[in-house]
Amino acid sequence: MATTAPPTAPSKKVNRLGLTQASYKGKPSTLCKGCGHDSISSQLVKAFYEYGVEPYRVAKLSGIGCSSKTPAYWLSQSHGFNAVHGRMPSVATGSVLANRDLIAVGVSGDGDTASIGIGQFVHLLRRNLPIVYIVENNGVYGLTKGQFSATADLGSKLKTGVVNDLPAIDLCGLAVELGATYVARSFAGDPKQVVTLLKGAFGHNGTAFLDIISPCVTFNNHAGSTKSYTWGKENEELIQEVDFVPFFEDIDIEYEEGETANVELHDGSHIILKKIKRDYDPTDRRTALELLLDSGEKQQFLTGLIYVDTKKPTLIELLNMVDEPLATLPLDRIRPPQSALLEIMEALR
Amino acid sequence: MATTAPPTAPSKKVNRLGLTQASYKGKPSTLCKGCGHDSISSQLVKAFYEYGVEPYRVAKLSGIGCSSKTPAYWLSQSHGFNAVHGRMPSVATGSVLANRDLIAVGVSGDGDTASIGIGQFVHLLRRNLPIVYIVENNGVYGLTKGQFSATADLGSKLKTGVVNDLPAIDLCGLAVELGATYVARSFAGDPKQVVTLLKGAFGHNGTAFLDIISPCVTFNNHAGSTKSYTWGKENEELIQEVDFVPFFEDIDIEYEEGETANVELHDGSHIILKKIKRDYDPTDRRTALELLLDSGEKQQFLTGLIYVDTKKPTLIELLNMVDEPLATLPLDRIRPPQSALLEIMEALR
Amino acid sequence: MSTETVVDTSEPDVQSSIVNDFSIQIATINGSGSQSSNSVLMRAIFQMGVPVSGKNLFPSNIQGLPTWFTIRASKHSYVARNRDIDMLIAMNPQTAREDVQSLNPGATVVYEQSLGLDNVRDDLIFYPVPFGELAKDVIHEPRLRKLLANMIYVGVVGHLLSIEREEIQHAISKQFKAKAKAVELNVKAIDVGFEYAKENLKKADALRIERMDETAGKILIDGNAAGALGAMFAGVTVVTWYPITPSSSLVESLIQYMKEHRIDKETGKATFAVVQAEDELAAIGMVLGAAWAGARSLTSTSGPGISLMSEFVGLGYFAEIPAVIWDIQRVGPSTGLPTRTAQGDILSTYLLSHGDTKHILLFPSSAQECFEFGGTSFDLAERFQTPVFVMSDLDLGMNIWMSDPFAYPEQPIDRGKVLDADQLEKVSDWGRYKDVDGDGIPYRTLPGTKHARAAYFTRGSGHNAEAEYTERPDDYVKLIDRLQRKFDTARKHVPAPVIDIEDGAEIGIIAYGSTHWAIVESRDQLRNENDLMASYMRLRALPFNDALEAFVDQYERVYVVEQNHDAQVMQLIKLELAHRPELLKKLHSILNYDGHPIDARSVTEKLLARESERPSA
Amino acid sequence: MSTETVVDTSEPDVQSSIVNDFSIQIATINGSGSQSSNSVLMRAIFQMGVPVSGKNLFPSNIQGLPTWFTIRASKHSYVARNRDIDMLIAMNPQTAREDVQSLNPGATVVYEQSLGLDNVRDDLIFYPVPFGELAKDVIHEPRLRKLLANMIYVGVVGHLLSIEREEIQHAISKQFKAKAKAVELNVKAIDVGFEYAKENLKKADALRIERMDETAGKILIDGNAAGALGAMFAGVTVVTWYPITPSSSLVESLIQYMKEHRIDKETGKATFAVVQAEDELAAIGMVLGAAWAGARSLTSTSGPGISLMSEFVGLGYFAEIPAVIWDIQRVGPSTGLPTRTAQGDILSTYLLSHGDTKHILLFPSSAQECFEFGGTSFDLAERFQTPVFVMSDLDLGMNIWMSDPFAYPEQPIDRGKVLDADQLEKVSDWGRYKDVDGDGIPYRTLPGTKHARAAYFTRGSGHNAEAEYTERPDDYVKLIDRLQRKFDTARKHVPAPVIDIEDGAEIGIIAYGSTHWAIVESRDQLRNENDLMASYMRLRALPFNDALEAFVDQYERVYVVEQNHDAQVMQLIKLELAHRPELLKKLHSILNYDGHPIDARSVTEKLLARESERPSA
Ligand SMILES: Cc1ncc(C[n+]2csc(CCOP(=O)(O)OP(=O)(O)O)c2C)c(N)n1
Ligand SMILES: Cc1ncc(C[n+]2csc(CCOP(=O)(O)OP(=O)(O)O)c2C)c(N)n1
Ligand code: SF4
Ligand code: SF4
Ligand SMILES: [Mg+2]
Ligand SMILES: [Mg+2]
Repeated sequence: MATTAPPTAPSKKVNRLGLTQASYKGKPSTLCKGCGHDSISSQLVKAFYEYGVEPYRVAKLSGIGCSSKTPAYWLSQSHGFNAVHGRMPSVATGSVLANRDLIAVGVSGDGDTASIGIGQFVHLLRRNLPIVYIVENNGVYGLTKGQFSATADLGSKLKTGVVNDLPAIDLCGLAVELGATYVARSFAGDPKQVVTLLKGAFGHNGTAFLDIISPCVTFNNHAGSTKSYTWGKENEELIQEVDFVPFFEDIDIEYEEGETANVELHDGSHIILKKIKRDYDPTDRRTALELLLDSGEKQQFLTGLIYVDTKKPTLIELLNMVDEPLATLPLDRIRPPQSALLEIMEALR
Repeated sequence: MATTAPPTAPSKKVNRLGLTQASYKGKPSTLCKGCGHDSISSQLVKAFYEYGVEPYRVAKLSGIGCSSKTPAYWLSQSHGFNAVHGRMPSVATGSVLANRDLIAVGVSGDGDTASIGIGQFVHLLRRNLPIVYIVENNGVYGLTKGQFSATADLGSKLKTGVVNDLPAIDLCGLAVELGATYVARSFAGDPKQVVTLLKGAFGHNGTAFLDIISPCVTFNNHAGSTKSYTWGKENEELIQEVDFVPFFEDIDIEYEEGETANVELHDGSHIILKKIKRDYDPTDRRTALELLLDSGEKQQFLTGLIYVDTKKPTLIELLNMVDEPLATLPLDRIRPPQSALLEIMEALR
Repeated sequence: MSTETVVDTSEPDVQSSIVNDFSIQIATINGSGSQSSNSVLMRAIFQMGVPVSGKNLFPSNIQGLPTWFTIRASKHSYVARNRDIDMLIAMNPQTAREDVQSLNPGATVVYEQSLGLDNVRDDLIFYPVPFGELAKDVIHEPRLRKLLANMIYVGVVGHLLSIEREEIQHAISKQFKAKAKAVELNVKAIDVGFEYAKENLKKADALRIERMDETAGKILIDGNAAGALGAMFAGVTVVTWYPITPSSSLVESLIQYMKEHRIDKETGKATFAVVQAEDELAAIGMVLGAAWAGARSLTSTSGPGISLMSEFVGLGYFAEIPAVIWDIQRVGPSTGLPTRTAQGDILSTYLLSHGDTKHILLFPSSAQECFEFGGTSFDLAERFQTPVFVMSDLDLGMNIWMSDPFAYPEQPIDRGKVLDADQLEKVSDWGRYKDVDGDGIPYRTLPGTKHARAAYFTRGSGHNAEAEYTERPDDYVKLIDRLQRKFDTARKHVPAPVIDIEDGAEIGIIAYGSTHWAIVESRDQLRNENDLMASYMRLRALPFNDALEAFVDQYERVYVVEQNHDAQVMQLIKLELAHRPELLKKLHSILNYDGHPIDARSVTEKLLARESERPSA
Repeated sequence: MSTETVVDTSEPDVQSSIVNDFSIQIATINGSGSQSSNSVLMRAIFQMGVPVSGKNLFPSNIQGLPTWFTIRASKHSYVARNRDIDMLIAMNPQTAREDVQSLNPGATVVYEQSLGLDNVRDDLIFYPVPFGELAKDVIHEPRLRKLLANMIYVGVVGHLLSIEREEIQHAISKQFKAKAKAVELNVKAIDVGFEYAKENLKKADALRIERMDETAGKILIDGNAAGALGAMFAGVTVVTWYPITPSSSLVESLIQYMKEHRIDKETGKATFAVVQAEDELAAIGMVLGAAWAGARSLTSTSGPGISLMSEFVGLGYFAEIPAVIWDIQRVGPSTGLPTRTAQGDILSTYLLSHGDTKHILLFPSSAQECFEFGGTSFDLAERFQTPVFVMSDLDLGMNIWMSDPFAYPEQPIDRGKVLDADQLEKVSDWGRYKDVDGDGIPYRTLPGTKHARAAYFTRGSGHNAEAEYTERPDDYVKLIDRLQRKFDTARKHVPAPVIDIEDGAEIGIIAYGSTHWAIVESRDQLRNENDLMASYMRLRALPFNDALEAFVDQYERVYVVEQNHDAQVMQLIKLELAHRPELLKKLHSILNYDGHPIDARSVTEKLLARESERPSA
């Protein structure tokens, strides 16, 4: 069976681009020790490395929050943009429009996306913008010291004893409903799955949304929380086992028919989904929405690939843009000739 | 059978409060002749009249748009607040908090709610604010001359020939998903249903959301539009037949078991739902969401009561507020006594 | 109703003919198709070589409310609004009486006969025309009939003013372009009007259009279309917007032009992206994202949108990201009068966003300058790596202006201090926010640059010269001081004021933007009617440069004319000159803030009133 | 590592003891629990009757970055930041060396022994303490151990400064209230510190705390809690917010206090509603909705939130709806330095929103004034039917201030011109926007008023005196002129400046907000050290009233001291005085914009430098 995760790379090991895993690192984190977000950062480094992403092609985008700080902590060799609170989607949209060759990776928090940012999030989904959009979901506002966010589960408790009495917004539900084409949920405490789903997202063309439950060890990791490590570990239930075979490797092992599904991604990579308990077809939108409804009602914590659609046109395709980045088109391609102006002037006489 | 719609009232007829239907009128409309919104305004007048709402208790709220202008065209004897674009939900929330006795009726457009206002809409739903929230949905921005809004159906055409290539946001879907407790879809071309659903909304305690397809005769009533009168008339399919019996009338006729469902609302009024083709239980959230998914996929235009939950606590209940309006509590109830200040000062020494 | 009052008793002296120098106001209902008729009439006059301008006063709704269109013919090429109406075309029953009441004695009224206006006043010249009845004869379809009634008035007025029928026909062909059926129908309507007038109306007024040669080569265009063209020829690549009056037509024009001229011939693909955003916060966010990634990107909006962009604009300022933002100003505060004009967003836009911020603002005053600043704004935004606002207004943006044709921009565009991989290779110690050249402007790289040292991290929080996060007081002070240095550099690079000196003038006038045209005319009035010379400085940008002080220094009294209540630019002038307090005493405000475009006569009157208040006068 | 360097060679003369007049800086890592230790130390000094103040310099993250807390003991009751540190408690390896380097010669350093700082400089007094080791002896749980190491330093310092052990214990009891276990453990840690110091450290510095009687009856409180109390006692009913540093603690305090004091005894129900909104746009929207419906409603935020509220605030201004908005200012632009202080939002807030807008701003400068303006802001907002901003800042809002206890507000609250059904009955011709009293302030009714004529329609678009929609130029001009009249009325009603005249002074100082405390001290420095008298005017609100002109008139030179780069209030002063240009020459700016609270010494130095630049000096 093809394995995408090579044994943890000893220092000199390089990927297909000849880069070491260290080349994908960033500045030292300033988050709390043990923060789920740091774990996700590590998986990002690993996924970039294993996938062999060229750092210069990545644009790291974020809003404001502990989670939104993290793009500084990986891929120092990539341009990053830490925007304003809740508005990463629009900034990401602009940068992808300007340069369609960029691999946009957006990181946001549950406060950043589900509260102040829900409007931009909804509209990004609708446009199927090519981006890997990660929400590091801890159910609270970490950076402002632990108030509930809109993804906090009904009935969950703050350390201070305050109980959340409003229903949680299911970001995956919105994502599938509104048009994202790769939707997954995962858990910072399940690094292997996170890495695999990230690599799948890199191979996807369109909005790849990952809702990663990421415990806030300082404000939301206590008993009574439904976003703690303990809660996650005890309650995580895999939808399927996910495996990833990058486009540059052969799928050299046969998968048993019926037990696995194999989704070919845009760039020729494959996501291999191995059945565990349920028969689940993530390419069916209806199925996906029903799964989410179901698990939402039962407060189940299902992780894995929820939905994937490899066919839907992205915003870039809808706009019928030239193949080259708009940002660097030469003047003669963006300034029409004098004859055009004369013609226009003539029509206005 | 109880009939809630008395034969169109001759001028001198009065309702249970002794008010004529004319008492519920507003200023003359300045909308285009034939605009769907005007038809909805008329149904509002009728519904208020028939229900016997006390005008002084109503707060009319809106954003900006042709639709948002309409609160000026009914209920001159009620306070109105035409706020800024897309932000009616927050203004409505504030006014209901200030005075829980107010009957908040919000009118918005699809641009106002689904584009700029989607964030506030989502969070209003989550809070189950007691309000009748109407979207007069024409798929375009009427007031700015006909650009597509986010509820325009995929593939529908502007007069100029421009085709909408982004998926429509299903506001009813969001409403059910995110916590509204009375969700209906209707059609300005079906006045009888509009009136009945409105009256049901008046009797409901919580967020009553009505997505009313309301043709823009100037910019979106042509062939190729899926929000035109013609399209609506040809495609409307009733989920059920809705009837309304107000709390002040007896339900004096037996409804056939199995063929009708009878939902008792907060104030003792009843919504009577008469089965047409399908067996549909609007009190089941799951059923409602599936209906919406289904009809969304098939681009069906289903109207009627989609969802109702008469039990869920509203924001006012969650906040455990005193029974009287906060706005007019006397000073001695809102200024703690001197002893309280002394005690606080003591603790700070 | 009879047509007996066709001819007013006052027979005008042919000698006293008023030729090519009067205003026609058409009062109709919006949504009644009068726009086309008005354009045709205006264009026909223009084609006869007579300078024209058109002002549309329309309500904030779509159909059924009063709207007034004023066409001014001016042999002197005055294009500002004219307060005085010489001929009223009264088609709207709702306002007809008030419209007639507001006329000066001797004015002419062409009106829908059934309105029976001739008894309202006896000091006017009345021409009743049964437009409705006439339209019935031309067409049977009731909806079209309304439109045609409006076209019939063009024929009537054409006859009364001696506008050549061929020019009107020509104008119709232009207006309806390829639509042969429409052209035919409208021409027929014109003819009905001409014929009716010829047979039933006896010329009683003095107004006449005579052929001149003042419009040869000129174009008719609105400022928004001109701005759109400017942007297109400056190589705009990413455009985001959210519809709002009076700004929507800028992007809507741009879309049309781009579809025609910015599609790659070979591939059929677009060299641009236009996105209708979900609101203005998203629109500016996209612009910043795109500009950060290297695109020339713009958005266009009006006051409410500017307010919503406030937080993001501060990010652009502080993180130093280019952006071009058109503010087509309308009357505020809040929703205000959305279809009326003002210059009321200057102060709040100049200082937009919390913290110590200030921005570059450009003030175009003509269609030509809209075109020019369409490019200048990008050059400045990219050079200074900062948001640049183009402060147009409803009058300039949505009304039709006569203009010289636009010159093709020969210079290359200025993309500012951007290092590509090769250039970066030559710079060993590049830091994103280093002030290498002493002008406060650092060098940037674009995402996607294939170079190991190209990457940097952009943030709206504290950062040092290497773009690293910092909370150090010294780093912050350095950064803020450099931003100030950069802003000071900008003073010398933004478009300089245009100064027109009158030798021997004691007074100066300062104005900006669309106010310009009233000043041009008012100066002539002052000179010709009052022997009062006034030098004139037209501001074209903020921040100011030294010319301001020098100008004020030169005159005894300086009038700052603007279209807002708070004398917004006057306030900035006072601050700019506060180090020369003696200059402040010279400054006087002339304000117009009723939502109508400012007119010359009001300026002249207010200025003279002020002048006569002086003890010496 | 040995403890041989315990005692510095320089034996201080006991006579030269520095008593109750020095600053202690504790350098730690945030999230390490040092906050409690710092509070305990500060409170213990306070309990000994010695005036104190505390400034927390913390990073914009939650755990693991450097943070500095400065406790100033001042027998003169100076509570501004003191630039000079007399004793450093160095617990943070990341910054220890730089912290030591920045001290003045002769300063004292208590440090974690393992950091080996004694060789960094030889002009300081060093006390090494093995905090880590000592903590191990007290407790075995590693997480608690860190916390306790911090408490041990309090014991050590207590001993060195002769702070009474009982007062520290008392402070611990206050800090940990009901938690007996925590009290016990912390007291134990204190004891370890005391014992260790007694046995191992030989007093070598001159610093001492001696009992005084200057704090009797006083309280310790942060400005945000004070503002919250002010609002609660002013009868606030609807509170909306979105978390943001440094403003969150205002609402968080309010929630705590309201839960305790604003629950109806009988029903157990709340006489208030607090909603955590989804963002600041929603927060201000809710405030406006609530105030429109008659509630006293407030929101609290900081710069980014103010920017986001821009459009809505314009609506509040134009539609005349009360709102109270607290801006706890931090360093901008953009995200800026979110945990540093500034007065940088004045100009943009004053002019917030497009169109001709301007707002009432209050500048509290003490905890007491936060309490007071907590009520004043509502009275003004309701009286003037307009948004009112309370411009606090991080220094005032989040730092702990010594204060006289707050006086119970005896006067009734002013709910402004609201007509209920009975009053309306007596008024026959009520119109929502009629200026009945000539002060520009109209009468309003609340939704829900049971009266046939009570209803009106509120909108941000053009409206006449009857609140009907209008686009008429004359209606608009009337409206704008009345709003100006109302604003002018407000001049006389906002809190007047507080003026402190020094007889014979040649210079004046103008300041506002938290800058006040540096001025108090700087004036003493100028008087005592330089024989320079300075009169002082503390601004408390915008718009200005006549006192400003009178004050400036009186002095030769007037220094305007503020904590921003652009001299924001100075600009407004210049505009206010522009009609008296001769006054402008007198004005000079003293600015501090590095994110640290302004200190007296810097003000004094800058002022003296400027004074000595004068030709005459
Ligand atoms: C406009 C604005 N409002 C408020 C804030 C303050 N703020 C900073 S981060 C944050 C919430 C972050 O929560 P989340 O996105 O969940 O990130 P986390 O810290 O939990 O990872 C808030 C409210 C801000 N920076 N900007
Ligand atoms: C902040 C802001 N942006 C833009 C506008 C311009 N605007 C007015 S109404 C409108 C859209 C209205 O569309 P919709 O809500 O669907 O109402 P309709 O006119 O179709 O009934 C827009 C964009 C505005 N008033 N405010
Ligand atoms: S506060 Fe919570 S989210 Fe923020 S860094 Fe600490 S653990 Fe992570
Ligand atoms: S433009 Fe459309 S939505 Fe607006 S009033 Fe006219 S028909 Fe109605
Ligand atoms: Mg979070
Ligand atoms: Mg619409």
